[in-house]
Amino acid sequence: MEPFFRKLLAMDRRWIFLCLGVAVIFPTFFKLNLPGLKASPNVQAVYDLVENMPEGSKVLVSFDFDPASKPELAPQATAVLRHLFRKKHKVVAMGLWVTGVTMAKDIVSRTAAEANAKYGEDYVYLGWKPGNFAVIENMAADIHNCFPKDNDGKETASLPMMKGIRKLSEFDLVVSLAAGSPGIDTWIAYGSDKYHFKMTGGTTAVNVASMAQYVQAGQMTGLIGAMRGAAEYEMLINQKGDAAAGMDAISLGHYLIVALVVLGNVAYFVTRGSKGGA
Amino acid sequence: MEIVGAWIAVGLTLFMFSFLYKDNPFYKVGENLYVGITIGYFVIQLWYKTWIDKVWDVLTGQAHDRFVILIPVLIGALLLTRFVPKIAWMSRWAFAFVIGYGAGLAIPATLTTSVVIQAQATAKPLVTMPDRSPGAAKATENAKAAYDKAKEGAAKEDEKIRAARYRYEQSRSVSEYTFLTAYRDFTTIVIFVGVFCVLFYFFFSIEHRGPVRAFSRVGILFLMIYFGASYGNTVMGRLSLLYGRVLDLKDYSRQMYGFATPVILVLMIAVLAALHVKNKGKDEGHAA
Amino acid sequence: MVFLKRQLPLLICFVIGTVTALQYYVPTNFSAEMSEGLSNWYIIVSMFAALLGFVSVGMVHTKKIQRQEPGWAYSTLVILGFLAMVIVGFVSGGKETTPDGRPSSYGWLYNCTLVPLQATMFAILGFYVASAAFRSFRAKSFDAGVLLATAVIVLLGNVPFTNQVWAGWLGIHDVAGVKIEMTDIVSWLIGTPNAAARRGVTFGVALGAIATSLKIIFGIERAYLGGGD
Amino acid sequence: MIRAVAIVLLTAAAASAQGLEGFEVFDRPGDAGGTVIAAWKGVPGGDAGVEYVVSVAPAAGGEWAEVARFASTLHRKVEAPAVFGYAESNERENYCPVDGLLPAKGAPGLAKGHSLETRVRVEAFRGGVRVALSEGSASARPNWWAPQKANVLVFALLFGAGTFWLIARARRNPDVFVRRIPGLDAMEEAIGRATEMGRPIVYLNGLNGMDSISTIASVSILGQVSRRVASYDSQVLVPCYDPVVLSVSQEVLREGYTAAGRPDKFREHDAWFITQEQFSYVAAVDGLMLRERPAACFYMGYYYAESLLLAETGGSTGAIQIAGTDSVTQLPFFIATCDYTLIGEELYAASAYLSREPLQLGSLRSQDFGKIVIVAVLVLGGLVAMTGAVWFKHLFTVAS
Repeated sequence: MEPFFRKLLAMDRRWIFLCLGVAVIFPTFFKLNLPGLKASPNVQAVYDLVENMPEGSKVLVSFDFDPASKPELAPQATAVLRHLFRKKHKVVAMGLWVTGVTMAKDIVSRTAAEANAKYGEDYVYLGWKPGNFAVIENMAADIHNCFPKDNDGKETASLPMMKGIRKLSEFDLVVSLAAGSPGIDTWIAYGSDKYHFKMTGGTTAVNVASMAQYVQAGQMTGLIGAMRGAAEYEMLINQKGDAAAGMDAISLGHYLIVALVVLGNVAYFVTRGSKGGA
Repeated sequence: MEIVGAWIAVGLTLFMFSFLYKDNPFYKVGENLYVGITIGYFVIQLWYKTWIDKVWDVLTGQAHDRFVILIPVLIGALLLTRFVPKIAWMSRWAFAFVIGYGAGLAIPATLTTSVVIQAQATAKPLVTMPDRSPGAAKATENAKAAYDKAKEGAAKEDEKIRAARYRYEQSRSVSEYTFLTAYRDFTTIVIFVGVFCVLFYFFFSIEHRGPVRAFSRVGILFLMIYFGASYGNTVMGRLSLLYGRVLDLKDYSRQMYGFATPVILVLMIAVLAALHVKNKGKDEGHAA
Repeated sequence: MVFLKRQLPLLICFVIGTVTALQYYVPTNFSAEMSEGLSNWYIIVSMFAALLGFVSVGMVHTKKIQRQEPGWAYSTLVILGFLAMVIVGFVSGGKETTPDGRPSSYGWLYNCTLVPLQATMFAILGFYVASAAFRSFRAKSFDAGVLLATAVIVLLGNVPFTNQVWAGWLGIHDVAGVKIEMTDIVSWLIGTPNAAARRGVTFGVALGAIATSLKIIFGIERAYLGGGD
Repeated sequence: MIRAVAIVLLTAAAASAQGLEGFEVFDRPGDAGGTVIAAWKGVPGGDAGVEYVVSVAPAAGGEWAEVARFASTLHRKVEAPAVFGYAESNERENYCPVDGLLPAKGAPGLAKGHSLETRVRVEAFRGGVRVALSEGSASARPNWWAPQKANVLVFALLFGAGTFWLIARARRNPDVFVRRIPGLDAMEEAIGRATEMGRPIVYLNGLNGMDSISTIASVSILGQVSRRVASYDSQVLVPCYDPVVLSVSQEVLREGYTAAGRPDKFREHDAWFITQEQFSYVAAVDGLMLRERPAACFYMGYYYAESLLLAETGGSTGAIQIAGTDSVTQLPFFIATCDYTLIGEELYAASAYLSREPLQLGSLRSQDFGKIVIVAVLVLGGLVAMTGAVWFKHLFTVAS
């Protein structure tokens, strides 16, 4: 056994790359449709929140991510926006990450078009401003002043929907879809804990563990975690999207990695006794 | 235009992926382009979204106090004196503004969000007293009735019945001290103990001996659970990103994009193989 | 001169810092207007701060090209990428789409260069995570064992199919109303011991950040001024 | 609308006009102006099934305008703890904020944020019959102080004062106790091993600039490492990501070698700049590690996604690896791949321990005191909460 494991450990890592590549690519050609997806309590909480707000509530969606986390957060954004438009809420979208501006615009206009939402009346896309927390601080004072024009250069004050929205605290809900900082933690510290509005959001898998404390302390309601959270949300709104389609590939990848961890440790313990390092 | 775009996108994606083989010229091309393109994109955003609409429009507008906007512009310009060694010290005024503002805003915000509220959320009653009011008893009774009704006639417990049972257990745990109540108290206690012990682990003013050592040991275990959860989730994140790229590559390998993916892939492999043959025997490492 | 170089920055920092911090406790309209004004200034100054970074990157690469240092050809790509983006940006007037809703040349270049480059950069890590899982993640000590065990539970629990086996086929749902499906176990791990540990870390980090901010405002911590006189 | 008002007036005339219990109208405390609040304790005969109608009119005279209409179960005082505190009776008593009182363009003789004197009338209806009516007046004004945030202010002042006092104390007497950090022993060992094997040590400062606390700590640890390396006559290699960090590192190395009495052994090119592109940097450092096969790798400072690539390659060369970072998302990778990891604050503590700098020691001590206070609050809070009392919890509530 031992020589085998020794050989295994010395194997070129590019073989592992190949295995993972196959595990991820395979399900994109042959759909497995693995069952078992269930909404976790945190995703359910976000869904309930949006579902139970009265029609026409004012919602701010902040795109705090860039193309690097697109596969995780874009499906979340799409699902949440579809839900918001379906419930006829008034959506104001913006972002704190500069390289996400164009991508966010694309997602917003695509979901709005699906729901026949009208620009300026049902939704607005304000774009981006530099300054992270200062943007939140500035919006708390006056959104029209912070964003004198929307992303396409139209006067913000001239958009009918924005007439009734001047301050951050006037929003019924703020959703931050964040891949890091500035993101949910910034919105909580400089926004909701200070100016008191309802806060929820979604984040990448890497950050889920760090955001749990805010959910536990009630500083935000619910949390959509990663692509799986997006798939759960898609299931709740009954409209499958990119995340649901990706779960198969991700699942195989997960099992492969668990197997690798176990195999690696077995090899480690078997070969450890005898002399000679890796 | 769309086909050209697809070819560029596929090319750049594969350039970046070639890093898996090793650091090579393709990857370097991708990486350096990335730096330039990001800066270019950023500059355009700054020009239109900040300079034009927050500075230029104000200056050319009608407001009587419009020239006040020149103050932050001046502060910003001072930052750039960094590049002129003789007057570089003037950039300190601007840094003082930026850092002072950030620090001033951070003190109360951090204290509120990360200390006061977090402490409040941890200091909860560790044992819940059952609610003996008639209202709670009534709620439990109703939930029980609903559960009984749901399971009537059903041979096996399905999703619906289970939901009714959960609701019943839920209200029973409020009016009586049940296993579920105990579980919730346990959760509160775990959070309490976890925070307590982790704080002890990060305590540097006393030697870790005796009970302090025990607490800090437990603290480490909690930290390891945190890091384990974080690791598990990170894997999911990275795999999602990989899947995203694979999906795009697959999309671009269709005929309507001129089979961009397979063609470029084959070309790249050929070039890398050629380079490999050419460099054989030479030292491939490079430090600086 | 010494006043201008050393004391004045500390004074500016002190005044701006205290005013901003006190604004949190003073709700009056004067304070609110001040906060609005300062945050607006900060946004504009941030623009120049970003520029500062760009200029220094630009200088590094132009220097490389001028001196024809090894790899200088790659540096021309930085300049090229920058120019391409800026030119199409100005041509499109900074708009991502044309009035008829199609992507403008600026939006097009973004979609076919920036998006794949940035996304792939982090997708590569998926492969390294896999190889590290095999080659480096060892239960070398009890602590590392706990880390690995948690990681494996989270990894398995994050796959919906595990729950199908667990709850759907094995029929494990709950114990007297306490849900123990795979999803719930992962949620509990993340929402309870993980949140507790994270909170313990947060306390320390937050206190450190507050102490640093206080030291900066009161001019004890001067590292940001840089060296020299 | 007009008809509805007319009906209201008719019924009002028919009923007896009793007053609401404990009715008052006042400016909302702790705000920027523009809002007054009407508050009352109840209606004679209990508020079950009662509907309240709130109307306002300028005190100078004018029409009443209805601004709110709600059932008695809504608008309870508990919803506004910032105004009414946490009395238990708040669950039963009602209030109504009246917003938007500021004149649109300001009024002559009226300061900003102030409103004209406004009359507020509250009527209570039960089954369409008016059972009570009260009226009062107040003007809105901005306030200079937000009493609901007093707790945060007190904590900030206490912590600030403590920090400065402890720093001052550490300056007078830098002999502040900091517990031994196990990772430091491991570093010592690693340096020894490097000497025995005659192979170098690779030391990375992380990817952040000199403005980050972790980089400062990392460079200060490098200073101590270089002293030991110099006295053992070993070698430390410092490939840098940031030009500024590079020049500081070179300075620190020079000082370290000089302090160890071996200035002749200092080689300036032991620290060199690689590149500021994340993965190119990693590729170069990985190449270096594979070529040099160092005896030990130290990863101190702030890292991003590259942590995994670095530590994995380092581990595969068989080097002893010691990491120290406050980048929490990368910590799991270091812990699983390195022999020893300084977690978060331990990095700062290690730097304070080694450098004995009063500024670092003082604030480390003040953070420890802060933690003691938090521990005390948690224990006390848990105990008090178990008695069912809520006052302790409310000391830590930042009310809206």
